[in-house]
Amino acid sequence: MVVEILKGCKILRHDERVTVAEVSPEKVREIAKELFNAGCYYSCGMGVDERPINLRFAMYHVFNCEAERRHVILKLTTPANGLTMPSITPVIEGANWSEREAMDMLGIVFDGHPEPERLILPEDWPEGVYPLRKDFPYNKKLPPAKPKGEKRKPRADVMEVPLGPYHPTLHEPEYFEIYVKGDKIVDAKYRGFHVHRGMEKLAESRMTLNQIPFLAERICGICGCTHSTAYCQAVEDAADIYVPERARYIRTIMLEVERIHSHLLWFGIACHLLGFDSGFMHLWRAREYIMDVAELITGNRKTYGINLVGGVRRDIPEKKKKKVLELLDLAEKDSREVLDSVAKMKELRERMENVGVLPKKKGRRIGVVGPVARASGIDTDVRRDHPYAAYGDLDFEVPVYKGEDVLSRFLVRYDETFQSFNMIRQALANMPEGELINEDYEIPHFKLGIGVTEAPRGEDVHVLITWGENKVYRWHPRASTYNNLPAVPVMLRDNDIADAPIIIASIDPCFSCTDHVSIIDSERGRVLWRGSLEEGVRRLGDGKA
Amino acid sequence: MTPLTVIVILFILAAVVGLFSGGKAMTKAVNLISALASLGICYLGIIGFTNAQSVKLSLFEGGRGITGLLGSLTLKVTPLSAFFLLILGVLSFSASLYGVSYMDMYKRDTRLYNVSYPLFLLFMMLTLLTQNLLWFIIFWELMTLFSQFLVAFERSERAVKAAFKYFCMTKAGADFMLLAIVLTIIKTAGTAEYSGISQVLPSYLIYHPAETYAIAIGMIVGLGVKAAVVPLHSWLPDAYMEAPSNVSTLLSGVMEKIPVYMMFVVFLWFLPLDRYLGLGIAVIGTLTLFFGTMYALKQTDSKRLLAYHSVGQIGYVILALGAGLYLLSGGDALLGAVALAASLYHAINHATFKGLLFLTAGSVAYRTGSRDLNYLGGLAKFMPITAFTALIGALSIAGMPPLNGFVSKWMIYASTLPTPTVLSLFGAFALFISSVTTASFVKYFTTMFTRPPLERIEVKEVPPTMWVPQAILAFVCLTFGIYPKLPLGLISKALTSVGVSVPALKTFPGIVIPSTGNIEPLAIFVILLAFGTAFLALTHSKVVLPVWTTGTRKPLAMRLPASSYYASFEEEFEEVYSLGEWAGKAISSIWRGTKRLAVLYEVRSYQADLMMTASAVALLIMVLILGGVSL
Amino acid sequence: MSLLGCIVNVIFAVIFAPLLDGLERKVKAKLQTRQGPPLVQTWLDLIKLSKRPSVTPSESIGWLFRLGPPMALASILTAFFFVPAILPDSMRFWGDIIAFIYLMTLSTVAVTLGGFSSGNPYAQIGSHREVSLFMAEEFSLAFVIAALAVSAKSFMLSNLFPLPLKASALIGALLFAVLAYVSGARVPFDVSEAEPEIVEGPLIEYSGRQLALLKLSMYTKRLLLFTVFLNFFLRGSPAVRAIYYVIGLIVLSVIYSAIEASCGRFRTKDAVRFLKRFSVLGALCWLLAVMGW
Amino acid sequence: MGRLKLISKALSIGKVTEKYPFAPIEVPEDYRGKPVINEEKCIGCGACANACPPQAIQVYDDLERGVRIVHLFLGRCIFCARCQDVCPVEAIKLTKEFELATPNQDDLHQIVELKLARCSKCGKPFDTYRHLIHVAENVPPWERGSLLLCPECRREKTSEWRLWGCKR
Repeated sequence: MVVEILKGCKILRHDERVTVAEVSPEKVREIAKELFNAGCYYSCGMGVDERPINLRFAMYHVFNCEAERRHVILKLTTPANGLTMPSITPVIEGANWSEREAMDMLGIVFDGHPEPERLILPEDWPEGVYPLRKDFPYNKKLPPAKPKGEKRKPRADVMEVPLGPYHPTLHEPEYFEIYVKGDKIVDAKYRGFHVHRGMEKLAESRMTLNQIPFLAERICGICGCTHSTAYCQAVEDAADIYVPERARYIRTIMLEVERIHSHLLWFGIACHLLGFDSGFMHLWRAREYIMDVAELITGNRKTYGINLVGGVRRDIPEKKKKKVLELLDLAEKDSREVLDSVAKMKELRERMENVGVLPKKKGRRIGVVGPVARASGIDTDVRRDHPYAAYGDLDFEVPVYKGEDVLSRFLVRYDETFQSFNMIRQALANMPEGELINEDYEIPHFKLGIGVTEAPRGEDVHVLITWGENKVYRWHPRASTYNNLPAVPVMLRDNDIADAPIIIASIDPCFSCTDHVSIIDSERGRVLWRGSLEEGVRRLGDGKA
Repeated sequence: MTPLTVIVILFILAAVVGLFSGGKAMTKAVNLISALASLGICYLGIIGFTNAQSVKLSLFEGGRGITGLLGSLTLKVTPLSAFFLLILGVLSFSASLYGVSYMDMYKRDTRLYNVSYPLFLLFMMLTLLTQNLLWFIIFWELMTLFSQFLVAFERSERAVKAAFKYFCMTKAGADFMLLAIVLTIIKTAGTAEYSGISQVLPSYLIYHPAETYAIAIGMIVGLGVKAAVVPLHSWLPDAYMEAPSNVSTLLSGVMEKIPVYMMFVVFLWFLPLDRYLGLGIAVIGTLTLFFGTMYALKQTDSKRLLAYHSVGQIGYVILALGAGLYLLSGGDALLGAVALAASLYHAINHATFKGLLFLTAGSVAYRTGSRDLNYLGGLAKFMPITAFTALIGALSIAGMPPLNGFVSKWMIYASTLPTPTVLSLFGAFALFISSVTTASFVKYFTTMFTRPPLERIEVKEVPPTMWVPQAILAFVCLTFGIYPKLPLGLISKALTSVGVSVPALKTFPGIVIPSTGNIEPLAIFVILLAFGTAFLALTHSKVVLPVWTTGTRKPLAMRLPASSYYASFEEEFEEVYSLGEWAGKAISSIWRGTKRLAVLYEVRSYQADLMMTASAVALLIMVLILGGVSL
Repeated sequence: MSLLGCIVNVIFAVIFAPLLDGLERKVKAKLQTRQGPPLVQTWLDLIKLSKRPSVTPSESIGWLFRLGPPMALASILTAFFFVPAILPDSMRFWGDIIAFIYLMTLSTVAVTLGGFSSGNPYAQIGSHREVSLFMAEEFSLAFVIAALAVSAKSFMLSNLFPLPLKASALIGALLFAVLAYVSGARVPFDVSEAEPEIVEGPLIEYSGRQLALLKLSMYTKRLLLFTVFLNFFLRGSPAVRAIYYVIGLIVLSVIYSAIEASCGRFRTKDAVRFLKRFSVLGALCWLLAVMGW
Repeated sequence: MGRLKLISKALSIGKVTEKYPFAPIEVPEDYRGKPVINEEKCIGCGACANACPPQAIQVYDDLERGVRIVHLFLGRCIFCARCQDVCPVEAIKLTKEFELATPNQDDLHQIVELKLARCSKCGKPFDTYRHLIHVAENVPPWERGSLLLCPECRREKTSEWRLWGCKR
């Protein structure tokens, strides 16, 4: 069916997993619309500076077609001198951020974009400087330009509450602007991307193929393994490299271990935000067992560093397997007890039920992924729809709830946690013998590859373009929170301000995952808030005085 | 040439000269003269307590015709009226002094004000001084007339409407009262003199409860409209909001007390003690304080908020009065006397702190030209004195020790709460409502003075002629709070004059009601002061930094709008408000009916004269009833 | 003489209240399978705070902002003069239960005014939440106080301590204990200082000694409420009384902190609704009292 | 109900707070801790430097002193153990030590100096002896002669051979 839709376009690649087609600017909108109507939601978009190859800029729109278990990538190109291409945001809401990102980073102009404002670059970034272009050196530093602040008339009957960037609820610097009337939130604004680390630029400019997994792992402190896996899968896809069975299984195990620890961590945070610190402590105690599992297998509690292109680096021998199983049993028993009694508590349920509602249709249009989508009744899970690693061989269910509220997000994660436990058991049980890594492969020149994993927060997509002598030409990781965040303002509306923290937390936001895709040196993003930084420092100073 | 004549002449003089020009200078002169005369009123009040007979003015001795029917006009100060004269004197002095600068606000011809203001004061005084029911009703109506001119002073449509509504309602109330008075005079064989009535009437009415209730109801309705008891209060918020602030001060501070004075006269002097009457009055009081204050919580206009609180506080006064009647008739002389004393005490306290608050609201309006609590903010930086006096006023109306509101409220609780009757339930409501008052005035104060403003407001402190009156009233609040002996002495004199023997409360240094309760405001004040200053000395802060708003520096409106204060509380107590709305709907439907009736009976009428038309009907009914009972 | 006793009581309260808080922290830690800080930790915190300078926000109303904490603590300690604590003697003829309630209110008002005058959005939200809660709480407290007053036929603390042995009085005392829990700003009723939502609400801008005073006022307030509740029952000779008093304090704080450790936070709306429903019990208790049981 | 369950659970579990740092803490067998270079084994081939993602290991020659410096800076290390994987002689290992906090930065540097061999022809230092020995073990004997030549000289030599038309 995708084939029908793409009829008349230049198909660059078509296999059982991915379809890449170059579409003409005139047709892109209706093709995108048809794809969306055919049940493919917008996954991510990557802008590329392809001037060294063909003197053009390209924009890759990645669609996820669960129905056909494939990713459809629409390639749009524009000559380097023209630099305009039609925006598909009018028809696909989810494309909003990706296009604005390409705007900031590469200077591509999308005509017809509803809100062509800066998304990623801070207010004080000079105009007309595009960091992801190939002619921009990665270590260049620029003096901050003068930010242009917007003027608007405040309303007398509405309170404007800033939430962040340094709010105890947000464990990473992000900025929400909440408009409160009475105790109700009437509107909310989001401004993110303060944690700029310029990883893409770094990877493209000075790292080699097998170093990048360790960088990708540091995209996120919680779900790093999925990112490195996704990266490796992308390379393997591009160069189509055979990955040994045992390696696939070990990857699966680590991914699920990571999922459990991430979910338990989230439950703890949720309890804390709802003022129930005992549950917080109990859950994190249960989580310790899982951290021990990770430490036992990979030699570290987090940043497992287990993935390489073509396989994994560490084996799980028999004696470890036994220990792992014991720890798993302990963790499952413990967390199940605690979670059950937490779920029974009345005031906690009341604070989650019918709070932060995200209607299914809206969610689909924004393109939310992972537990947020499943809690809104959208039946999507990369592990099932695009089987990777060893997920094809395991049997598991995908929990879907129709509540559309925080409680159902809670329940989705609850089910997933215990699914993961016995997925790990299955994987450990029927893990085939064999080598761990396949190291003889050729990296082709300038070839597109895509790797998708189901992070605890949803679908992670890594799109990359290889470049001979073990480098990557362009690497675009898209974290799941990047798709979920635009839904938060929708969820916040018409809720009690007391519920804002739990609603924001209910998508299990991972801001630095989202922001890594931005630019250059870490100071940049904070320039906007430098005043408060200095203030904080001053406070400290006085404290010492 | 008694002092009384001097005062009367002064007022009339002020009115007459005020007639000549509407310039600022003339207004100032009128206000100054009124202030002078007010000092005279204070003097009257003081000597009234010492030797009542000295102030006596008789006109029309043995006249013919109409004056013959009225009998001679005797103006005399009894201790009770002296007490209210004091309130009148102090408040009208502050208000007039305040008016000297305040009236500059109004750019238009102020002749209307120049004439009505002194006459309004004069007739309030005469209403308190007269000893004859018929003269009383005459002065009462004149007072209403001039006060409604003052309300209409701004001549804006809302002002005129408010004034007319006020006039119609009080007028209709007065009709009820007139009925009661007529009935009284019939029963007392033609004498309208207070002394005469008090000799004849009670002994007769004891055996005729029907007449008692008839008179009582007439009086309660008539006086109640003026005192704005729920549900007859609807005129008050509009009127108080529209009047100039110094006039609102007088309306809420004094004019609202005159019906209370009359209630004391009627129910303690003319009518026999009756527990159900007392109970009824207490119920009315409770309803008034509950609904008045609960509605005040929602207001976002400074003067409207204060107006609703006047309703609520009058509720306290009336509750105490009713409780006193109930207890006295129940034979509990001690608590009954305490309740009556509490009623008078709260009356004078309400006069002081509410007057003060209206003045501060006026000062803010004078400088910023706004009464909108959603808009205002951060004024304490620019108007520190006003802010401080407003804080004193707010704390004392909230009943915070050691300010005066605390003592009177405490006496009310003491007389109601521990009694094993339904009164204690009323007391509980009063206690709850006191907390609502606190909340409401936290809102009043913080929205105007502390919270950051919507946009920069740059103003100066008001001129001394405006803050001195505030300071005076604030001082009175504090004094009556920590030294209750002074007012209680006057009150006991006043009560003895209407035949209630006040048992000796131990009034210095504290108040002790044997086996019921005891407070020692002075001690509390001293300890608070000692600790407070000590701790204040401990804390110092040199470092000044911008507010920490979780790291952002965007210029947002980070201010709680007055409309969203206590939102969730109001949401949970929705029943109260929905009840109010329901009542409003019901009344308006009745009004439509009566309107039709009125048109039927050719009573060409304005929107707001529901009470008038209603009274036309009620008049009929009353006459029939009275006919029944008196024949 | 009895004034001296009062001063001893006040000093005892100021010294003991933070220790009690330390105990509560210990209990909570125990219920969260943690080690928990040492008993004197709260004291150490206060001492450390008192060494730090205070910061005044530039947008704030200086005098009012600075007035908040001292008044908050002063009014609580003043209330301590009326009620017998570790020593049985008190200046009970200086004030009665009503004065006591109003002094508590005064401290609440002082904190809220301080918060409002700080000019911080979170402080404003926290303060107005605190006042809303306080109103709802007063709605129940009024009935409870009425019940107690009727059953003792008096406000005087000398007649209320100890309570007459009536059903209404005892039930009233228990309801009072619940309200003491509420006004102690404990989870789930700590909506005004919810750290994850509105960063400590009214306290957000306070620092150094001012913060220390505020914290101390909260601890002493809790202790004061405990004391009043215990006084409803305490009898006997001073020595016995003192022992029972201290034991009672410890037991109460253990129970309260255990409850606190096993609850999630309410919304303001939920808390108000809870208290509104709770007032029905108060009314029933009052009914009992009027019927003379 | 759930509350009581949690309370009883907590009481039964007791406290889980670790005594650390007052008591040592247990880490598993192959924990990835501080990497240490074994100076005896290291041959200075520089494989680790190539593999190291954060470039915490750098290898460079100091020609006037005639030594090759293998410089490991822990401040950049991410403890991924890639160096351990790629090292041909297992000279660098990740230990179980993880307490790296230190008041002065010098503790975070480990520097290994290896003697450079001089070219037998031009006398320019070009490679470490150890590396040459390591290589010598894996090349056919007839190649060993040219091992002591620096790359330039070797290129010249091979060109000469070509010139003379010899096979070797």
